[in-house]
Amino acid sequence: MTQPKNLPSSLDIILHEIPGVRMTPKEGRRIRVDSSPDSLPALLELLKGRMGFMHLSAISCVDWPETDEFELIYHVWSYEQKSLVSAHVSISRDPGRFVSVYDIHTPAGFYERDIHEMFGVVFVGSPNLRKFILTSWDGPPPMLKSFDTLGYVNETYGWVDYQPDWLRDVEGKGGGIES
Amino acid sequence: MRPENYSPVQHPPSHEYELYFGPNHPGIEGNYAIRVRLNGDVIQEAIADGGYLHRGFEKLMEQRLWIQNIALVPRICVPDPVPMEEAYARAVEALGGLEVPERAQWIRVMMLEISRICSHLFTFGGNAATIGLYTNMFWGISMRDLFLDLFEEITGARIYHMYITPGGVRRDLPEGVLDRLEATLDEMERRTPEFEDLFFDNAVVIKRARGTGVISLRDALAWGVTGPNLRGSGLPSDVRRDDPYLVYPDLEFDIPTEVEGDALARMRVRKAEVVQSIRILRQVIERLRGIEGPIRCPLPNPLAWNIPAGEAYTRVESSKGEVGFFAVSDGGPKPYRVHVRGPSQMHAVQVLERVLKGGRLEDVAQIMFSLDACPPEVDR
Amino acid sequence: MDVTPKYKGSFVKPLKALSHLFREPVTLPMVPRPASDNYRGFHVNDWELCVGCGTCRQICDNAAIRMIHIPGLPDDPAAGLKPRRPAIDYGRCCWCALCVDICPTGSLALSREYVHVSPDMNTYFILPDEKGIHGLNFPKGWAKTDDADLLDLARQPMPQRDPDSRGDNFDEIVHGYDDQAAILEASRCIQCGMCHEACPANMHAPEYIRAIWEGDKERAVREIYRTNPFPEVCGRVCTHRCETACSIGKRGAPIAIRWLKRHAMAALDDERVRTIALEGKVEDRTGKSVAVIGSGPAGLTAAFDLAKLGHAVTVFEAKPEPGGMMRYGIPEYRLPYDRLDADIAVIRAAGVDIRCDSPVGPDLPMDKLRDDFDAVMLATGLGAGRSTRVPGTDHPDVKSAVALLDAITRGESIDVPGRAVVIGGGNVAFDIARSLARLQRKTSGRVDMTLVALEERDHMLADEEEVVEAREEGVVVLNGRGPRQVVLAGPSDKTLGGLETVRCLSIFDEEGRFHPKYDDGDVMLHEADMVIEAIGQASDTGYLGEDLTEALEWARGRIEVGADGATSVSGLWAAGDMVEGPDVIHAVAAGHRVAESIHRFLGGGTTTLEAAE
Amino acid sequence: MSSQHGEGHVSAKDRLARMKSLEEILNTAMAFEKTAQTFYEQLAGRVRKPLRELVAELAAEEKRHYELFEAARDHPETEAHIRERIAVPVNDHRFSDYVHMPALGDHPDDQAILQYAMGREHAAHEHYADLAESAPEGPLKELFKFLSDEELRHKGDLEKRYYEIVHSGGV
Repeated sequence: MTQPKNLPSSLDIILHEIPGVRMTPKEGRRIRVDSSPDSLPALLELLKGRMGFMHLSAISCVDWPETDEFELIYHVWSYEQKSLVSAHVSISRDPGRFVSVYDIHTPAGFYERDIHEMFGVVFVGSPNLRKFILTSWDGPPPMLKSFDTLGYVNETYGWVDYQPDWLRDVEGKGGGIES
Repeated sequence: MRPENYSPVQHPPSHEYELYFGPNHPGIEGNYAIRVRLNGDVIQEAIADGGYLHRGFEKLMEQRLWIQNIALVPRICVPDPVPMEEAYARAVEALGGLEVPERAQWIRVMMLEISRICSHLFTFGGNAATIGLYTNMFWGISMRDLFLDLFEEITGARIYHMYITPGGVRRDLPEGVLDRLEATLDEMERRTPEFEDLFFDNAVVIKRARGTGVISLRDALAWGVTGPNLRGSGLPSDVRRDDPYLVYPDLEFDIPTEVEGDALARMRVRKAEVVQSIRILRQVIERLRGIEGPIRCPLPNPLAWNIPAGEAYTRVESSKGEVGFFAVSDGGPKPYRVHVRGPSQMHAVQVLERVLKGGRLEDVAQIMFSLDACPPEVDR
Repeated sequence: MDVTPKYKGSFVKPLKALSHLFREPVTLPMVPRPASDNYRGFHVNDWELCVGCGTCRQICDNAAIRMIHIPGLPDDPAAGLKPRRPAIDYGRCCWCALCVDICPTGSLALSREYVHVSPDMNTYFILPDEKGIHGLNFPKGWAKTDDADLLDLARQPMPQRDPDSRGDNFDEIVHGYDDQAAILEASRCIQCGMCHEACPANMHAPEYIRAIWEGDKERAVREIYRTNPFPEVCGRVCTHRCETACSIGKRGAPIAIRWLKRHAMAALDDERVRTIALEGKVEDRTGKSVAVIGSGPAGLTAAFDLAKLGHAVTVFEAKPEPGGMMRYGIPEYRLPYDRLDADIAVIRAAGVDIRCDSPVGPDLPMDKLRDDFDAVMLATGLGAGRSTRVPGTDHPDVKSAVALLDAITRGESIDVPGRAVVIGGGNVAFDIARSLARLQRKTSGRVDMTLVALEERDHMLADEEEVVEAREEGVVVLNGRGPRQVVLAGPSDKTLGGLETVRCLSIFDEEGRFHPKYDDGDVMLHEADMVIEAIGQASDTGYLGEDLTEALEWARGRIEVGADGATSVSGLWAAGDMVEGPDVIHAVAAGHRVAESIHRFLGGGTTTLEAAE
Repeated sequence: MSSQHGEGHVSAKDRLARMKSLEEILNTAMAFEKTAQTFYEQLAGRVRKPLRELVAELAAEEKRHYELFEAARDHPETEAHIRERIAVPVNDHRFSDYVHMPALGDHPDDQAILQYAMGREHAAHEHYADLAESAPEGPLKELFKFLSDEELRHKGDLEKRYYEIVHSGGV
């Protein structure tokens, strides 16, 4: 399950054409590419056109509040090379804006919409950033690290305590639920 | 959009009207909705509307220990839970540098293939039901039940097995279960001709499914179609072969394809895949009989288990297509981020919207089922 | 079947389905079907095995498990038993069974019972016992298996000197864990807190173990110093009640808590340790003074606490160096003097004035101390050796272990006996046997050392490793033998001939009381040039003087003290071995209590160091 | 602490000589308990305070036994048997030694006192056990039995204490 031997080197040659791109071959048909945000569309374009990385498997978003960045990872698969390139870019969190790659990869439409909904990132040029999953939600984007699920639940919903007979017996003897 | 607060847009007088299709419909594996704009019974536009099954798994996973998430992942896809377990486990293994013992790898393949058969049986039954053929549904479900019995025996649970764990599996196989699996496979093979007669050679099915919901190979590639849907459009692509994992390279199996790209082609691919899964399982049974050894590598104490910082993207071929898990660790006891890529995120949204366009109202359910769209996987 | 587009399919073939009319139905009757052998149904819990550690609650990913305090259940911190059991909320449980796979005792399992229907919400919150949710005794389903245990039951081995390289010297035997081993060992901890409750000083073991696992040794040392100013000592020679109580120890080897403490201390230099230890020291002096008699662990712990609280503390020690039994009792190969010195240096750095060679007595009368100081603490330990008083023990070559160990520490020259017999089965017996064996090897190159213990091998009072290591070093350990008499070399020879022992059939009666039964037919003579008695110690309280002795209340031969160590005489406290019997960590715990009590007595209110931090 | 052994075979003549009346036995026993009580009481005045509690306890124990004998002697049913002769145990001699001559130095320590007390309790236990064996059915037999058990229990308590104090293990 190792990398096709010639792939990293030929990729390397191509990637030299784009500024601000660094490649790290990894185990099991995986290649990590770190790119500057500006170079990302060109990188995907090149990967697709020259190396057959035409399947956008996913776009992942990671919130890094400590560095005040969103990391976007574009996972593209080549049916020819049988390899997966994960292209990482970091964008500023405020405002979380990035260019849409819908015109290069149609599936980006869904992923960008999803990231917009869950992280609040705006993808300029994306065809449809309307809400999909959180239709009735007007709170902050919930996948942000700053959104506290448990806190929200405790604020929003009440607790109902059980009162089974055995518990009453135990409480009668001075015992009970330990905090 | 929720039906209760759905207010139809004021349209200029025309022959067009909107229909909110869902969110409860027997033709869908879980709650989901499609807004369709119709002219007569011809679909002018379809808009997928999800969110009914959103459980916030990705968020929850960030709040749980690495091991605890094995309880969450199978619930991402109800009819085909095992690939989710496998993808998550493998992501943790990649990050944590865990080696899965050989016996466990074979057991995992066994689980994955049984799950594939179950899911295809479910889809087969459901698909027939969307065109009014309910007998198939009963047959599919009852046959699936025999496999669920095996799941119960192996994992102690019928649907959400929570069986594959980072590093291996959680229990060794019970005595004699391989024999019973073999018997169930025999039964499956015995009944295949009946399914053939009832469904694939059925004039009603052929009439309804042929030419319905066609996806050309070009579109399929452009729209991110994967799995049986992609193979139904003619590309012999399979993660098990192209981006292999576990012991799949040691197994002989074919990748069936059809070229028409319609609902019938997709169902025929699934039928052929069941045959291949049976073929795989028979090899697995034989190999497992000769492989002894641990079923899990030693794991750290789950309460004191930090995983080195890093990221991993793992892919698994599920019954519905490409499952991807992107896991990020910041070196802590819990995942920093887990992104779940389910094949239905393509099939049930953009692909469905496009395929439905120009189709007929009565085909909506069938098309959706022929794409084997799984709403819980979309919503997560 | 044709696949050409022209093929329109068959209308007849589907009708084959009609043949199913004559088949057995697939549907099942409306009774619960027996579940599979490892089914994950409702929980069962064996209350006899369950110790109430609450690990199930910790692993539960849905917070479905609550621990229920149940009065009346065994509540024994020293044995690691808490009177609580898990209750399961089936509104939250997802049957992942991680609770089963992690359960340290193996008490928890899932049963093969899976049907519960009720409109009453309260019936979904259950307190499972071995009978299950409805008391129906369904068989176990998913239960613990060896190959799927989530806990690591094996301990990281401790690297140490082999017998050849340690038999003739007093260098420390244990090398200590390296970082890797310490992290692995610390990672086994499930943070149940049993150790904390079992420790007489309630050390924050879970916290410092976790800190070690995280690689934060400063925090570990800080956690350690919260309750123990003798970490270097306790990291080596503690009787580690914590490990007896450890939940992992129910089925496997308990976490090596003592060694982890040693590791954390070794990781920081003495200067850094001192800084951490003195955090929270009150800078303002209270103007009050306290005298502590005895510089063992009880006295110095109290002195340390009181000094940190701003009192002027003076410790009076009869011997030339401070430390009490830690120095004059415990051999250097178990506790190097420089490590003891390191602990004591921290205590001195807190401002404690330790005056050695200052025995309380004629030159330093008790009355004067009570006049000169606002409070006086007695912590003089058990300094005198006990004798079995069997015939012949008055022979000059019958020695007391305590006295010999003292002489060895002082560096006095000892007539190393060619052959020696030690009477006793506790740690002190092994200390003297192993110390003398080293001297024997050093002087003559050969060891002739026999240790006779009343107890059988499985019931030795000494730590297991003492027995093993002593044997490795050439000490012959004879179990189940009681001393009968010391015999002379010959009828007219006044030199020591040896010890006669008799087979001890049993030590305790049916009710567990000491009642040795001997077999007079089984007598052995162990020829020896020296017999050493190491059966126990006594305290010498003569320095108190008649009046104070009369004024104090006594119980069972020891000074009677309250829970806080206060005696019946105002301004006078007592603690340590002289009150509680020999044990370092008990002495440390008592020292804290005395310090708190004295501090209150001196008008310091209820502020404690713990609270001040 | 090793057990005391009998004196071997006794001839019939000796046996006859060893028959005593119940009255005699009771008086000996009471004298035994009384002497012990007095002994401990005197000892209590001599030892340092830490040991006084132990000695006082021992004295109280003996006093209780004495009172039991007294009550037994004055019991109406005893009256009927009081002149009966019953066999006296072979270790009577040893028992009587304790009555007359409690040998313990002037300034005994806790270990010595406990050893002495244990020896005494042991002898008493055996003696009363033998008497219970010989005594006729009735309250007297019951009394001897009871006392024998009492002495044994007490000896057990002392032994436990001895072990705690003397065999205190070690660090």
